[in-house]
Amino acid sequence: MKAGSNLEKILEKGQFAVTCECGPPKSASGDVIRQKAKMIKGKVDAANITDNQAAIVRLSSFAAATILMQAGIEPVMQVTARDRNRLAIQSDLLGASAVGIRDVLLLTGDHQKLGNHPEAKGVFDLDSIQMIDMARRMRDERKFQNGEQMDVPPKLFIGAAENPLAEPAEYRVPRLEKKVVAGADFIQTQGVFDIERFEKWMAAVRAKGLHKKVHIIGGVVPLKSLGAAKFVNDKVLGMTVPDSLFERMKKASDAKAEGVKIAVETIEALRKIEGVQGVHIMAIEWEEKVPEIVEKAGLLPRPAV
Amino acid sequence: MIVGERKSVTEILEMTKGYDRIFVAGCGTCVTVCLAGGEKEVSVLSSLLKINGKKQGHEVKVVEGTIERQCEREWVGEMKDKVRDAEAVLSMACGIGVQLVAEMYPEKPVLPALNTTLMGFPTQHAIWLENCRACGDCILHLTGGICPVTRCAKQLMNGPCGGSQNGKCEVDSQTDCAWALIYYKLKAMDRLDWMSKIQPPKRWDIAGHSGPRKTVKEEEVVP
Amino acid sequence: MAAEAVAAVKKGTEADASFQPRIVAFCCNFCAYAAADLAGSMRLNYPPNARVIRLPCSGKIEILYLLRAIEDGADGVMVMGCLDGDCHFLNGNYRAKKRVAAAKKLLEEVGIEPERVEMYNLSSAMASKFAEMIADMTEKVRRLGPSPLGTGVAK
Amino acid sequence: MSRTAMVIGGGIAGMQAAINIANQGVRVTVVERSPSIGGNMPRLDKTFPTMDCSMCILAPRMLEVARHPMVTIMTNSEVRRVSGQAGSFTVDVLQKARMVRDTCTACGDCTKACPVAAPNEFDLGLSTRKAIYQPFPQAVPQAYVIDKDLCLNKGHLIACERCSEACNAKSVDFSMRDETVRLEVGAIVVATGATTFDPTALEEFGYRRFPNVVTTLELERLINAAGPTRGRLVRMSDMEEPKRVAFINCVGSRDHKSGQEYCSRICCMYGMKDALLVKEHDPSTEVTIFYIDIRAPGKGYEEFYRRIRFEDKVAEFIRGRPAEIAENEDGSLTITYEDTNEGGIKAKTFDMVVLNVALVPSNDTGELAKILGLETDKWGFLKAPRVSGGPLDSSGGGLYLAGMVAGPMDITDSTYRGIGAAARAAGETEGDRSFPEPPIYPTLSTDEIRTGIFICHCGKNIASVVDIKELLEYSKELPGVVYVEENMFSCSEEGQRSMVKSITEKGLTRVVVAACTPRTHEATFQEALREAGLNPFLLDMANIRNQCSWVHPDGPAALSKAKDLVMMSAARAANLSALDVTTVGVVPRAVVIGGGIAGLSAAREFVSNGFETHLIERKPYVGGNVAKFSSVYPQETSGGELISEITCELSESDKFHLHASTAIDNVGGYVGNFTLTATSNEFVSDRCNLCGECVKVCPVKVADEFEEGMFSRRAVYRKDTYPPRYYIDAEACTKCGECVKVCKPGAIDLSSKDIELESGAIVVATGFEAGDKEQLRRWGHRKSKAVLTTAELERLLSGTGPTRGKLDSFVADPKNIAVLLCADMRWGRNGYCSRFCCASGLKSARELKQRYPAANVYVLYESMRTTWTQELLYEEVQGLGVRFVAYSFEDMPKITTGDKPRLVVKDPLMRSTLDLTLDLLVLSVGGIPSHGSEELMRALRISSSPEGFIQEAHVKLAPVDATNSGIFIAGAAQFPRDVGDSVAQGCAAAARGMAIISREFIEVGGVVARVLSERCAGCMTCLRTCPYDAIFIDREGLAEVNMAKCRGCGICTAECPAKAIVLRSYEDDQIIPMVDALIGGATNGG
Repeated sequence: MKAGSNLEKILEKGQFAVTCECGPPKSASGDVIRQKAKMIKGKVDAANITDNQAAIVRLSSFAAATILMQAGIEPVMQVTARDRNRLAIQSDLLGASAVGIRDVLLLTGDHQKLGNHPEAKGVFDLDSIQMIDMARRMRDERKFQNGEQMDVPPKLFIGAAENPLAEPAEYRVPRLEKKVVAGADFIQTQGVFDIERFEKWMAAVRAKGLHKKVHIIGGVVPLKSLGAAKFVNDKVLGMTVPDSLFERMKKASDAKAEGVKIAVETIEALRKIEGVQGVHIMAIEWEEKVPEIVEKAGLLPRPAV
Repeated sequence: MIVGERKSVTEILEMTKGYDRIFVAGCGTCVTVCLAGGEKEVSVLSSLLKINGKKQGHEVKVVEGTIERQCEREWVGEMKDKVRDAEAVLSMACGIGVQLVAEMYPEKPVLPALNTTLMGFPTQHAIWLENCRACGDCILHLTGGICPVTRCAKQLMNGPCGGSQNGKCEVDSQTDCAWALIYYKLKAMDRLDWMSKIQPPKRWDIAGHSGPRKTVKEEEVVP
Repeated sequence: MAAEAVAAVKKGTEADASFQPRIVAFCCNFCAYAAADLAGSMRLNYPPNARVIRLPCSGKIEILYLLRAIEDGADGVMVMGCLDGDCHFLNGNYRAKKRVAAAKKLLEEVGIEPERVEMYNLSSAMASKFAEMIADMTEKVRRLGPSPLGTGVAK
Repeated sequence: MSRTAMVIGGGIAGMQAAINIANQGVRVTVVERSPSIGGNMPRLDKTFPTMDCSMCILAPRMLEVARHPMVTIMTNSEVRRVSGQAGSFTVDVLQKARMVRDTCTACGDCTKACPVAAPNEFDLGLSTRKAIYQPFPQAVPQAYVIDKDLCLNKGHLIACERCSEACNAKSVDFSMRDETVRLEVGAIVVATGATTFDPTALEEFGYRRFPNVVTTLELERLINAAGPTRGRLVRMSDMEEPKRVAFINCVGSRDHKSGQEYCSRICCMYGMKDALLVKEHDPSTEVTIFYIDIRAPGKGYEEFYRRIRFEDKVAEFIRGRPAEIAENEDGSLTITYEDTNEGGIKAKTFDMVVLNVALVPSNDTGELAKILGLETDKWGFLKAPRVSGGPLDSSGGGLYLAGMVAGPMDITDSTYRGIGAAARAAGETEGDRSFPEPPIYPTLSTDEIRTGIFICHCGKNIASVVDIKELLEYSKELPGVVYVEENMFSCSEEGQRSMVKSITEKGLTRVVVAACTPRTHEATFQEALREAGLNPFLLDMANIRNQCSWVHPDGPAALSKAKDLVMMSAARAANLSALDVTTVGVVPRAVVIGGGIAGLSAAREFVSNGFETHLIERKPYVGGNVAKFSSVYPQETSGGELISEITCELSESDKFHLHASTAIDNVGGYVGNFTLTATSNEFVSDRCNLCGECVKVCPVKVADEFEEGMFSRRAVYRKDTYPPRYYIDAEACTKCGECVKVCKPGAIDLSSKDIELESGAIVVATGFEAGDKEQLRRWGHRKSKAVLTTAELERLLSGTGPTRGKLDSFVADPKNIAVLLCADMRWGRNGYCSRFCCASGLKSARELKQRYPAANVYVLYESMRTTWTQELLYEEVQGLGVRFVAYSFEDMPKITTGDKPRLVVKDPLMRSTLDLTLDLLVLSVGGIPSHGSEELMRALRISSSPEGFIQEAHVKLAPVDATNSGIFIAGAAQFPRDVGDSVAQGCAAAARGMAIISREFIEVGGVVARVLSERCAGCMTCLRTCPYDAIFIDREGLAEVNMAKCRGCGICTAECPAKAIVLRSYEDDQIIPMVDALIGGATNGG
């Protein structure tokens, strides 16, 4: 065990993990997080706290993760390289470990230009791979990025993100491999709509044996409406909704139910793919649907480890 | 080459307000080549200042002059007489030139007529692409001659982020993803091995994050 | 005077008919100047306010020439070139069009009505068009009133 | 031999012939029947497909002819008698008295005074003119003319003489008499053109009975801004603008009844052009075109058609020939027609009907043919029976044809036939070519500004409006002015003499002439300056006539403007500087790239005019595609015979050098001085005795390109082509050396050689590739033996071909044969019409039907584009019982290839679907750009057109000039065309080339750009923005102008950020002072 978190245990045991996304509010309200915690309690193994997601200012991921933990849900604290330099990131990792946060997801982050402060100065001191490498050295070698030693290293279960559909397509798997070499323990992928393409990617992942070196958790985005499908397709980077799903959303009499249905089907399909060890449900501002999806996908109850 | 563009006339008029004798100083090198601050632009701007003055009902005396380079003391020294006769110098040089003129003529207000925008080359006539940030630690030999420090919006060192789509950057669908360019270039050169190695964090101190940098050619400096 | 004229335009009232605008017309040799010549051969009458300056190609026009005319006090400046796609020198008239647009923007920024500078395109056979364009510009400038930079001479 | 030539006819073809003969250093006389040169083009409003203004492109050309020192124009003149033969003709020309001397200033006072009015033929009777008149304002010569038939002043019976009284220039001269002039000429170009068919006889259309039925040419006048209605399109019955306009195509064309079975070739295009003009005139107008086939065969034509019909939907297209037009009470017209596509008799009503009339020989063609002893065809056009002379050689030696005198054609074709005829004609006028001495450009010191102002009264033209006295007083006071003078006519001899005298006596260093327009008179006054020893560029003209007195009848306003114009001129003149014109030498040698029919034709012209010529061919032999043809339509000569006729001529000359198996590597230099480097893989020398031992030992087997890849050959091989020897295909050759060993005469050397050539002009004749293999795959080409292209069939049908003309191994006892037109053109990646393939498809159909009379032969076509006499082939093939099925591109025929191809196609006429098993499918293929032409264009720095062929400098008037000066295009490298047109274009390219290499030097300088190198930052802006590639960067990294290439547009100067490049005579200090003077200096406003 590297960190001993719930998520780590489930994955190490080879059980099918379920995580979901829990976005902090654009305010100082801790209650929002507590409310969300109530909805998903017992339905997921851990929940991701996003870090100024989409480059829009929100309550800090460190604080939100702490509140979530207090509410009895294991947080996956997301940390981006956009807003912090190597000093801040290391200090946050130490702090997180100190308060008991174990799971972290280290990302480069969406560019500030796409968010609500486009004039901001982006930091990007490190990229995600350099962050992962740094976190692993802190944990395993007790070394800061500059090589200095520390007494008490952080206990971290290091996650990384991957978008199988980004480009150049043929470079995605080599890049994943770089993250694994850098020290990623688990991978949460971008939302999967096109199972066929995802399968192709997984085949390439397996061909390199990466599925044995890292836990791969497939992303699922439930679609609330046809508009949401369009939004995801056009506006969210790295996600493409296939025409067949558009058709389904268009024809559905109850779009929300259809969205849930598609999400459940996606989970079922992901489960069948060799090397996929869990699902990460990104119900953006629609967290209340997570229990229903998890239940319908036959993933309840969640194992106790 | 250093590339600049003229500030909006409105902004220039605002900063020249109250001066009735203005020396518009062009620079004959980079900003001439990038069509921003050469002799022709000097005369256009001068004419505008005069039009504005006349419109306000008083004559603005504008003197034009373009020197070889505003970034060299010897050349800037040549402007002496024109600077002396003016109430303010409106420099059409890049930021470097403006500062040197200001330093050499401390008694005169020196006003920047341009915004210095980038270092780069023209991709076609009148369109310039930034391709160097003077980071002080060149890695172009490893990236197929394409600079990720300049051309990747996140200055990534280890390949494209998840936002690379259709060979374009997530920040702007008109901009090429630098890493997609690098990937295909290295692939064509059969040098993809470089991209599989993890590149360590970059030294940003020498990239200008530690105050003004200085370049010294030691053997040429005599006490 | 200028302010009054502008105000008059704003109110939509007729401009002072006694005001004779002074207009500089830069004409390309192959189309615009030839059209002007043909207008002469055809004895077409048009307002006498424009003075033609012949250029080999409208692509020779410089922003400075346009500004200089305004600076000197011209009430209007015309650039007249070949029809789109018909430039004798391939693309000079497109360049001219862009420069005229740039000059208009600059003038607007110093508070001069951009309508005082206009681009026109015509072929060498369009004599009546030439006459119409001169009349059109003269009328337009008359509505704008004398240039605020002019000496204020009006007949 | 006589060193002069004659051109009969001053239309566009004749003008092009004349200029290009003259530019080769041969004196030429243009004999024109009417009072002005120009022909039909001045009547046209726009030209298709680029919609260029017709007059805009023509007027400079007319002036060029008029000013050319080697050209004499005889208007109002007719050839009456010709004797002698090629090289020495004696020609009697009747020059009818003009009654107006050339001192005429074209002021028009006489016309105002003339009491007689008559229909104006220039406007086709839609307006009137006087008995003394100018045919049109841009007429050349500018002088007026008296129509003797109309003039009242006939001898002593009536004395009218109002015009001569009104003429201030005293130019009207009733004593002038008709005169017969005898000329000795070496060659004659006949370019008397064609005329439009008079549809009056076709009573069903009601032309002349119904006022609202007009012809296309009349419409051109009605819609022209300078026309009788000043460009307002109205119908004649009520002068209202029509809202519904119909065009009827093929009126008098493709029509046995009216005697023209042929297709008039250009009317579909100009009909569509006019439809567009009508629509542009008023977008709400409904336009309908009645057609049989739309024939749009030319560069950019198909695209134009698609735009008109499908993209911009300018007109509704109805397929069908109208039977009758009936007039309604309100003047509207109802057309009854059979709709061929939808079936049934229908009727439709319009406000105006335009008859798209046929072209027929000019009225005097028959008479002229008799005088010249030339044969005419059955319709009266002049015949061009010599295949290798293409359409340029008439039936008589030394007599050449240009333009529509040989049949209907568009301006582009007329132009290059005119230019081509110039090459043929100049070849008959051997001897030293002469060029006028280069003028002297004095460069006296002119630092002191002493300006003289000469104010012209132009008779009453200026003086009657502008107060000359006051203008003189005003001018005296202008800065720098030391002298003022007034002249009744400054351009008259007297005026000129006085000007020269004043310049000399007063020591003037700058001259301002306030008179008419510099566009016509600058050259005249520059001459006066030169005569006075002053540099001609120290002149400025104030246009106080065309732009002042003629347009501002109000005296005070005109005076005020005239003052300003003179003041501006004086301001500019003060800053003008003397310019020199220098010369650069010319390499008197031509290079032709490509040895197909066009390249060979070009080479033949160069060689027969005495120029050393190098022909570079990539293949080991010449002849191109034509060498493979079994026959050349419409003659029955084989392609091989045609080629050998030309190569025989060439091989006899020591001026001709063939570099076969040679590829161009690099081209440097500029017009007059090109340097080409090439690699020659010509491994077999002329020592080859054709023994054939080499073939026996060659181990390499490759597809035989000469047989369209249907058969194979060795790397060493032979064809019945020129040069007569064995060839080695360097690409296939493994250099094993076996052939070298067995070659007894020692003719083989397997090493490549570098070639370097200098030349003054380059002709690019790289031809086309027959058939787009990728597009053809759709039809099962190469998948089935029963699918052949027309190119392949040519080889199989050829008596000297691989099967000796037998088809047995491909088809036996066929039942069904189909010929598919547009097999690879007008769809997919080839959007254009390839022009020659309809005829080649029909030729195949005819041959196959004749061979297999029992077989069903089908021709599948989208639209039948058999232009001109190809229409007769179409009729002939129809007569043979071949079935024609029209298909559409939306619903293309379907071919399934098995052992025998199965064809399914909808037959709209029969309203049925055809489902056939074919024994043979022939694909009529078009031409695509030659392989490698793209790299060649890059090396030559010339542009390509959207289809990938070479872009011409001007689609109408410079169709053989490439975009880089000194480089010319011949044949299908410019666009696919037939054999005759390729020959003509080859000749034309040679003529253009000879205009350069005939001279010892070319003049450069004058109003060109110049770099002030001390200011140049080397930024390349000028280089990038120059439209003519005239600027280069020198060794110091600074810009420099190649004066031979600079055309003086000044675009670079407007772009240069350092003000380091100036256009001479249009420098900032020559333009800005005009502005400053006008606005800053004017004292009295408007």
